[in-house]
Amino acid sequence: MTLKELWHRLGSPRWFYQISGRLRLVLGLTALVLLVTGTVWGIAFAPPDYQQGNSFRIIYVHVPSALVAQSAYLLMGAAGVVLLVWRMKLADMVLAATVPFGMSMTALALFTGAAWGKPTWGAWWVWDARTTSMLVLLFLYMALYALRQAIPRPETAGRACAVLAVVGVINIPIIKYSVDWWLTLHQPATFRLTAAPAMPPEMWLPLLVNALGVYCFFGANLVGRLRLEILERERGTAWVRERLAGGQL
Amino acid sequence: MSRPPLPPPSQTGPVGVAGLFAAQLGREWVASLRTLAETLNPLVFLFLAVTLFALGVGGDAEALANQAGAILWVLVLLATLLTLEALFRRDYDDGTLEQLVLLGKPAFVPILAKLAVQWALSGLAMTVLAPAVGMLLFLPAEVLGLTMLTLLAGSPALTLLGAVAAALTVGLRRGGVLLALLALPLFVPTLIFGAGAISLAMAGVDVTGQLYWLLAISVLALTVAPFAVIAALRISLE
Amino acid sequence: MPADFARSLADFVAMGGHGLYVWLSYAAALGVVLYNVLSVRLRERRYLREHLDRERRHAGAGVRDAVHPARGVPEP
Amino acid sequence: MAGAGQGSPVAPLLRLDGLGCQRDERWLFRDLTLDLNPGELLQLEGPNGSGKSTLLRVLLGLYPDFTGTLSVAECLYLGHRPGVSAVLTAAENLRWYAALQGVPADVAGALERVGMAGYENVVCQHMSAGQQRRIALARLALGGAPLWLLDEPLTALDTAGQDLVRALVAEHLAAGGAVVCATHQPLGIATARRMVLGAGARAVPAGAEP
Repeated sequence: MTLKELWHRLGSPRWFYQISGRLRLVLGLTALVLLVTGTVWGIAFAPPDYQQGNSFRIIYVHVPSALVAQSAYLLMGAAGVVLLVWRMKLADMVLAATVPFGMSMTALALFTGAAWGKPTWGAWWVWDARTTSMLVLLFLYMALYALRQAIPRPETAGRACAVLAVVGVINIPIIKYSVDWWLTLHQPATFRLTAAPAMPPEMWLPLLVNALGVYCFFGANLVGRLRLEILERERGTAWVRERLAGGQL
Repeated sequence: MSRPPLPPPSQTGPVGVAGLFAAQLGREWVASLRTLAETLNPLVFLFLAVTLFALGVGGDAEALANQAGAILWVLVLLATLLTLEALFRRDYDDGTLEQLVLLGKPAFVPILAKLAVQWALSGLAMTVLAPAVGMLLFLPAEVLGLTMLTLLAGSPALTLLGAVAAALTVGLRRGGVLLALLALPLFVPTLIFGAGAISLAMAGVDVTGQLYWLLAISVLALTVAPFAVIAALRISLE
Repeated sequence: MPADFARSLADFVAMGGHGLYVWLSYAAALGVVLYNVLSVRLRERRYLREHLDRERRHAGAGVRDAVHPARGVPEP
Repeated sequence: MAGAGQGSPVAPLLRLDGLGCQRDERWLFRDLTLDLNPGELLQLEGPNGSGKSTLLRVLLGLYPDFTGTLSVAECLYLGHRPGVSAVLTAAENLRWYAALQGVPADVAGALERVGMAGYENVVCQHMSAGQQRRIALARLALGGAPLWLLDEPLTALDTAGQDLVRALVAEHLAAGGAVVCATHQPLGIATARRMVLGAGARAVPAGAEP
């Protein structure tokens, strides 16, 4: 299976549907194992931070969700380019499927960032560079979500979201830099949320496990949503009706 | 009985690209002057909003003065947003937008001309009005010049990036709020460097770096936005 | 070697005073994970039900017109 | 987007090969294969919603979801919406179109041709719908493209206006151009090739060859 042939095969949603069943199962199980071990390890076994005490354990949820939220948007930017340049249907589905996941992860990152800020700085919301970038990212997700629902025709909505995703992705680094420059300038003494790698291994190992776990979860969830998009767009075709004859997907 | 076909028009026709740009520029200018009230509404909004701020703060000079730059820049953002709503609306409704996208050879030339007039009547106009607005906000005189520079350097990016959002939402009935949701996140960097430069200048810090950043963002927008606008218009015209 | 406070359950929950924020964060995380998993499962079940209804309608009405399926309201 | 279909005198101005378009899982038209040569008129007929306008928009490259291939010469499009800016005068509109179409701005001649002489400086807002349609027709009279795509050009026109459309089309065909026209009333040109859309139109009933 050369890359070219894979690229060509990805063009047909039916082929993707057939091979994605096992892929979703594998990703889902790895995600479950990784997330459970990472969480239990982080909560119960990792030593408390000498300065912050136990509130730093929120890092094991905050950092992975923030990472996957940003990666999801970059994926959507790439899917947007593929859709606009090569008109591949699967790219449109990836764009549509990633928005709810990315938005929920961004909201989680924001909430856990605030929950971490309260014991650390005494306030639920602080205009710190990281929390602000995350807030702007949430608006970018909401814009994509609202634009897709505002346009009746699915094919047109897909292309419009692709243009917005590409323009958005170009702006993300500029937004991050300008926010970092402006807000860190204002609070130079702010404790940066992600501790520097100076953390001892038994502290950042669970973080790594959780991060890998949340990316696997992203993969499993994305494949699940893609299969649904394929079913909805191929509703009338024979292969869908024959496959569903058994009464399950 | 085949007749010699019509002479195929040259790729850009006798008027050439410059002629096409000039024709579109002239058309937009005349159209804007014909509907002067509608064109000036956003500028009236700017003064209205400043008045609301002053009323809200209670006219206290000191409080207004040290936030004058931020207030001015945020209101310039919102006023630009108002101009963007009408940017493609009228041409979309009467069918000339379709013709512009179809006949423009190359298509980004008339679009650039249209955005140039749009910027002149919003960004540039607000730069010229900045002294008056600054006066209402007790903006310190020594930073007035710099404020106008930041507006001049930053406002093109607002019109260019906002035009992409306007093009995406022109076909929708109630596209107004969606336009704001799409455009404002893209305005964040320009706002940060614009307002930031003014407040730093008040503290006596040198802000040429910030001005270069404003200009860099505008130039980036100038290279990316026209093509994104055309793609978005073709999608909205489907 | 589990951390010192993990010995007694009460201390574990209290988390040295920061318990509220830590457990709130993990509860939110669990909520987001469940939201994503369930929204897919629910949509799958609803799709299956719609599909079976359509099959029954077609079988019942004897109309072999597979090209005109009802276009359901697209869910987000 | 417009492929260079012209060139040698014989080259067709419009070439369709297996063109098909689906909307809501329903074939509007399928396997349309057709060459439209200079001097020919193709009349699209069929009930509302049968895909006449969609076919025109596919030819213009405005509607990307189609199968098959097509190559289209430089073309002018007259859509449902008149394409006349209400705030501008007739002359300003036509000067703008002349620049877009790459032709010298013979405003007086074009207005004369459509019986709107003297209306140069009238703002189109103050004109009737029929007069605005004539301004749109004047744009066609400016020329600049061998292929015309007209979407129901006879609507909102009195009989004199409709005769004007027929005359313009006949003149354009005689000059070696081609026209694709979606219409309910036939244009009354003997050599017209007709295509009826609706219920997935297939082959093109060949009209009388010129």
